[in-house]
Amino acid sequence: MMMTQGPWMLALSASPKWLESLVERLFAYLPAWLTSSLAPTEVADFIVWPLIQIGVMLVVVLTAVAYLTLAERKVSAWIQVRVGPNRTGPLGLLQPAADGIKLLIKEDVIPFKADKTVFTLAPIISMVCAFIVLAVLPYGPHYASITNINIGLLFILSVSSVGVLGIILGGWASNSKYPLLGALRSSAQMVSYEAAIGLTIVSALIFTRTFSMQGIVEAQRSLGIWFVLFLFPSFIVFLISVVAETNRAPFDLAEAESELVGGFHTEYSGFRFSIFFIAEYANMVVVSAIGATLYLGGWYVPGMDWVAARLPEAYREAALTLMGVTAFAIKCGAILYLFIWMRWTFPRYRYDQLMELGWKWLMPAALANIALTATIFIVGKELGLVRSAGGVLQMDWQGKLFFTLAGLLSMFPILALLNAINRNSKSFNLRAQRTTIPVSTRKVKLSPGVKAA
Amino acid sequence: MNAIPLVTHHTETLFDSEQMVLSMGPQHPSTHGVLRVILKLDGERVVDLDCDIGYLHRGAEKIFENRLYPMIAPYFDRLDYIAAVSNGLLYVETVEKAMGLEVPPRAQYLRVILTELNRLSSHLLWLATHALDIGGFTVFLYAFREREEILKIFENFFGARLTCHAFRIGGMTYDAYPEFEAQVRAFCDLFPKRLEEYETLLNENRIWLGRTVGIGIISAEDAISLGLTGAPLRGSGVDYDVRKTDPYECYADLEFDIPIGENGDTFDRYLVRMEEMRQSRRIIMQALDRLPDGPVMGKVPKVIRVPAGEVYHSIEGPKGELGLYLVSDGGTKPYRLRMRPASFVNLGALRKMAVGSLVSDVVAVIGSLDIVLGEIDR
Amino acid sequence: MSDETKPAPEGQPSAADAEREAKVAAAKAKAAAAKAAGESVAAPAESAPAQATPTDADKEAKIAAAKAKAAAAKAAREAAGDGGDAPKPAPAKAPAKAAAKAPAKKEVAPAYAEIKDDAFIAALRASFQDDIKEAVTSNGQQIVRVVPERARDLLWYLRYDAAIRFDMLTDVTAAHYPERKAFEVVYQLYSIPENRRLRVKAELPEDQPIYTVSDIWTAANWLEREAYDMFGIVFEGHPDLRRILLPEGWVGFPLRKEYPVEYRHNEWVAENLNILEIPEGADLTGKFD
Amino acid sequence: MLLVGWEAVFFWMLTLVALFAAVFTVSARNPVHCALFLISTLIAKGALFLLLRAEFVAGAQILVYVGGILVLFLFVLMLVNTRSEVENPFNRQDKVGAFIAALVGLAILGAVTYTQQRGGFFKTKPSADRMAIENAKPDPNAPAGVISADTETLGVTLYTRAVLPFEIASVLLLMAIVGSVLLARDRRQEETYD
Amino acid sequence: MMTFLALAASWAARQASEPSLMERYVQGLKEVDASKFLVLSAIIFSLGMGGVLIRRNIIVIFMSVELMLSAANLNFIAFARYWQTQGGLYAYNGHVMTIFVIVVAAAEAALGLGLLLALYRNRETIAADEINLLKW
Repeated sequence: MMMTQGPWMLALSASPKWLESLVERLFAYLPAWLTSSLAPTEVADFIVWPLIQIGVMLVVVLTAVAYLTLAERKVSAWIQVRVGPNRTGPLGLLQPAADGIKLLIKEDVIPFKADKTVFTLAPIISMVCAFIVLAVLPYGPHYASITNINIGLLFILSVSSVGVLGIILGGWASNSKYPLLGALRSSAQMVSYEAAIGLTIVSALIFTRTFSMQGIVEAQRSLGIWFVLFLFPSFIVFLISVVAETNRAPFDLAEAESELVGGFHTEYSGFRFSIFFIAEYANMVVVSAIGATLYLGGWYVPGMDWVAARLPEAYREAALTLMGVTAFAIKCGAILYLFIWMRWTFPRYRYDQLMELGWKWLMPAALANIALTATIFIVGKELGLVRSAGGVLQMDWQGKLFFTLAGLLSMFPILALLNAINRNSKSFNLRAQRTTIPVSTRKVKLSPGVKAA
Repeated sequence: MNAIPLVTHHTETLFDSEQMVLSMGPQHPSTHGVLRVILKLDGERVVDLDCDIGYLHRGAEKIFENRLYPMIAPYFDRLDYIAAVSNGLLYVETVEKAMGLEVPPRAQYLRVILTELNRLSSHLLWLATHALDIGGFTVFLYAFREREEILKIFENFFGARLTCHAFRIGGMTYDAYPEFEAQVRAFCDLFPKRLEEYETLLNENRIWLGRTVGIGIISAEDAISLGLTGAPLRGSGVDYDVRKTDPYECYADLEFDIPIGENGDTFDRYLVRMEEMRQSRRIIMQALDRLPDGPVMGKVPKVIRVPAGEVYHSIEGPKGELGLYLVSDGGTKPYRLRMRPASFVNLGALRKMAVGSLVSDVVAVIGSLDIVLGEIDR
Repeated sequence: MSDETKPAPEGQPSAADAEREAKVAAAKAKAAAAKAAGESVAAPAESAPAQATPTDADKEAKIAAAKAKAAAAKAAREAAGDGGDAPKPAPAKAPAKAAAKAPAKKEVAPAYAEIKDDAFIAALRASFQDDIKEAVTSNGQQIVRVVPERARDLLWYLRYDAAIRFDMLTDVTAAHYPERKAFEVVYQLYSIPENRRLRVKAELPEDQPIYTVSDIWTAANWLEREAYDMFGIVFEGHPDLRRILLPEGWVGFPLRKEYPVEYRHNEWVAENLNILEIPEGADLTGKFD
Repeated sequence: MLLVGWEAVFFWMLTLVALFAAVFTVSARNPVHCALFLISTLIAKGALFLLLRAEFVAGAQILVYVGGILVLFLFVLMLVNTRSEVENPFNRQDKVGAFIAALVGLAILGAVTYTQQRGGFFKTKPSADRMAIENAKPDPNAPAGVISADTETLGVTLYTRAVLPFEIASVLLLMAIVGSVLLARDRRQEETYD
Repeated sequence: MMTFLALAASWAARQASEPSLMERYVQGLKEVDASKFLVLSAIIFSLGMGGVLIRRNIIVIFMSVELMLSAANLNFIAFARYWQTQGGLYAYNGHVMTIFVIVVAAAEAALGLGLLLALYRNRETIAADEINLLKW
């Protein structure tokens, strides 16, 4: 993250006079014990600059999450041939603000015998876990991502597994039968699908060869190709289990109104409910960011370096960052659109079908995928198509072609395996169970009054 | 099965009680109206089920015995408030049959067109709420968009969207408004494309199949002995449609078919109703082409006295066979007027279909039976 | 009541005879009549001057109709008068029945005409001799009256061993006749293969139970529970005979004739809806504050 | 192995959190609160591992321990949460138990401080160049993607020198799965299978 | 008596030469070495043991066992780290051992809770001291 020439130096050198005096005055405000022990450059690098980054990131991501709710309602309206919210503010753009204020004003009810501390703690846990992960995501090249710890992906997995606790405690603390059932159901679902996500990420690590998020993007940048081509089946398994992990779309059984009225957040109202609500959408954003980084090349777009090379020296860095951030945003948006699209077209799974899909379909697919990708990689290494120099892969076009083909072809053995596993499971091979699904039923031409057949 | 104690929320831990009594109460989102289903659960599986109805009981049959014949007609729109037109038709036809009145042909054709339109709007509402219970929110909004077209036509014709009332004993009060035929024809041209939209969303949808195929299966013999009528009966493969076996109005000379299912599960009932919608549209088109002109009100005496005797008359309502048993003593008020509601008998079959399945299947089966509480509780 | 005479009737189709062989034949006749009427009405409209209002043709038709109606009303009143003292056990019947289509002769078909020439009914009577009190038809529908004790056997026979299998029980209901202190339990049967309806009625004294048929047709389970709920008829052998529509503790059976229609003070209502004691003579127009 | 400066500050903060939560894990009345405090101790320990440059183990600890085992604990707690616990969480021999535990604790502490006093074997300072390697700032120009030394070497040792225990662990886990499935069967399923 | 005085004098001399208690205390605060980790894990271990011995609820006993196991983990990693800075061989044994401890803890938790559920189903209670009959 540290540039030879601190990013703030770059900013300072190009900035007008009044800005420098402002920085000096700001510098004076910092507490004495903080600045005394560190050299000025260190202070700038380790305190001022991260604060600025965190501030920008929070503002950007929070508005993104807020407007995601609006986007969901607009897209669902568009799917259902109606017009989404357009009353509040120009074109309905202030709708998230309106929702926020409404939820703030609403009275915050705590059920009678509920466990106060745990009741208030639950939404906080799930929201904090959703937001910690934002620090690690690679929004853009060097200093557009806040930190670059070298176990980025493992960190994200462990934090999201702690997120499950928020839901369990939320359900348990509201001390009534329906939320408890909802909490048990959704936590069991999240735990089992998290295992599936972990396995798909393992199969992706074979090519990325590092946990750190920036490292993954660098790997795809150095190869000049997105990993979705090499790891196509694992990308599909990742998408499905990610949708299930965030309790959305066809898997949103936790808050299935038709059976358990409201699921684990039945008893929550007012501000606490909005925290759960924001946590769910933040989880969605985080998960789509991981998908974008791991499979769709994070902020890297193939033609990027070529364009940056054309620009004059001073603007190269800024242009790279701009392109990176927009590419990342577009990819996340694409995956989020998929989330929303899925939600409004598919009906809901039943609970046992949902668990069966998790354990008998996605888990074996992920395991088989790891084995297949590993063998393909070894074969590629033997054939000399891929060399690893200093921890980063090098591949020429034959290697890329070979791995892409292998990636796509490995879909079929996996499907064969899944078919073998689920041959006799009743609810899913519907074709075999129903010889013909009679779309047009047998029409009986009964002449009036004559005895029926 | 003996009577299940109504309210037993005693278990505080989930684990120790072998069976948990869950009451899908009168105000549950997926029971269509004020129906309370008491489920005895073993974990997720339904061990026993008892329907607690009567929340909407208005003592209709008692009121009928104290009202003059013309005054009873509006009550019938409030019984099955989703298919008000066909209820009205049932009552009016029964009295005409008892008195032997002749309804002018134009009134007959108009009545058939309006009842079939009402069947379409009732089936669309069924599709909407059925899909909503299983999670398909988009189908809900598509179906209501079409239903809105029909309700506009009703509003122009009857002046009311839900409790429509224009059928009088002996014919109809007012004739069709000028643009009636044009609007109905426009709707009929538009409707097949919209049906395709629903079917692309649902027929090949793996999750929809997973939730409806093989759920709430009922065999043909059980269906007949349970007295099921309408789509649930035809879904199990029994060819029984009152419009064909005992034609009334002018159904005798209209060409239409009856869809028959094979396996009697929720998916077959869904297919049967979708096909019925197509057939209704076909009926409407034929009836529009042959709409004769002439008076819409037959010869009816000032004071309507039904001659002594009794009559049982039934029509094919959207929910099943609606029957009316009229015993008259020659006076101006019916001695006994008993309505045989289709959803009341169909709901009786819920226990046989849903016991042994999961909680979310009970919701799907209730949706596929298409019950209306106004008609059940009378 | 009688059909209006048309200004230019072309060969009125002969009225369907009293005992219609196949209901559907009547329906076809009616449909034919409808078509004929359609043309006839259309004919005079064309013949009348296109633009001139066709009122004069209608005016004559109206006058004729009014006269015919007056005559019919007078006939109906006389019939009601002499019908009152009919000795027949069936309820007071006004014989006037507008079956006759022929304008001139007013031939009144009796409400309940004896079934004579039906093979199936004859076979039925043969096998049940005196238990079937009578087999009549009303408004073209066949009714069989049976002694309540043998009702279940007759229904079993009709369901399983009869020539025409009535496999569907459409309805079980009852009617209360206080003057004879009896209920009439009505079973509406329908045979899907033969497409034929039959109504079996059993006249049951008020306090005497009748045997259930819910083991023959499962549909009867809920229908009998409703009959019990509304009339208090006890169906012996019913697996779960308890009120279905009214709340558990409700006192009284609403559909009995002596049960008054307007609001009356009732234990369940007082206990559960805690409506205060109503002072005598208070007007019950909905003011319960 | 000296944590100096900011690392020391973090170390002391984390030890406070860990100790505080450990005490409450043992003494909380409501079992769910015990679980929550246990979770906080484990997370504090995970952070301590990071200080000790053991990144992979820190991640694994939180992922498996907190995300897996404690979720299981909460599951079971919710299934059988009896109210009786709230009255007196401690059993009859609570005095004796506390005394024994304190005794053992003191014994271990004595051993540790004793070795510390006698010129304990921790005293020896690591060689100068070793220290330089340890506390060197990360080289700014190194490609960001290089895998952290810790995870790589751990992976290698796990699959080369520690293969036998690795296989034994997998067999152990298999046995645990089969055992828990067998235990979780209720009467009805048992009849059908036996 | 003389020897005692001589001892005291040498002790005082040594004390004077060495840095005062206060400095050593501050020095200890600043420089955190492996022994501090050992002390922390010892305390947590004894707390866990106390929990096991004192608590009634079996689940909380399980949790205290987990506490003891995690204290052991801390020791492993502390020693691994120390050995690593001494440039010793096989510094990663500590990490590997910790992973195996976590695996064992997971297996133990799964089976233990399974047994607990079976026990609960039969005896309706999970208080440790109520389960005292060998044959129920």
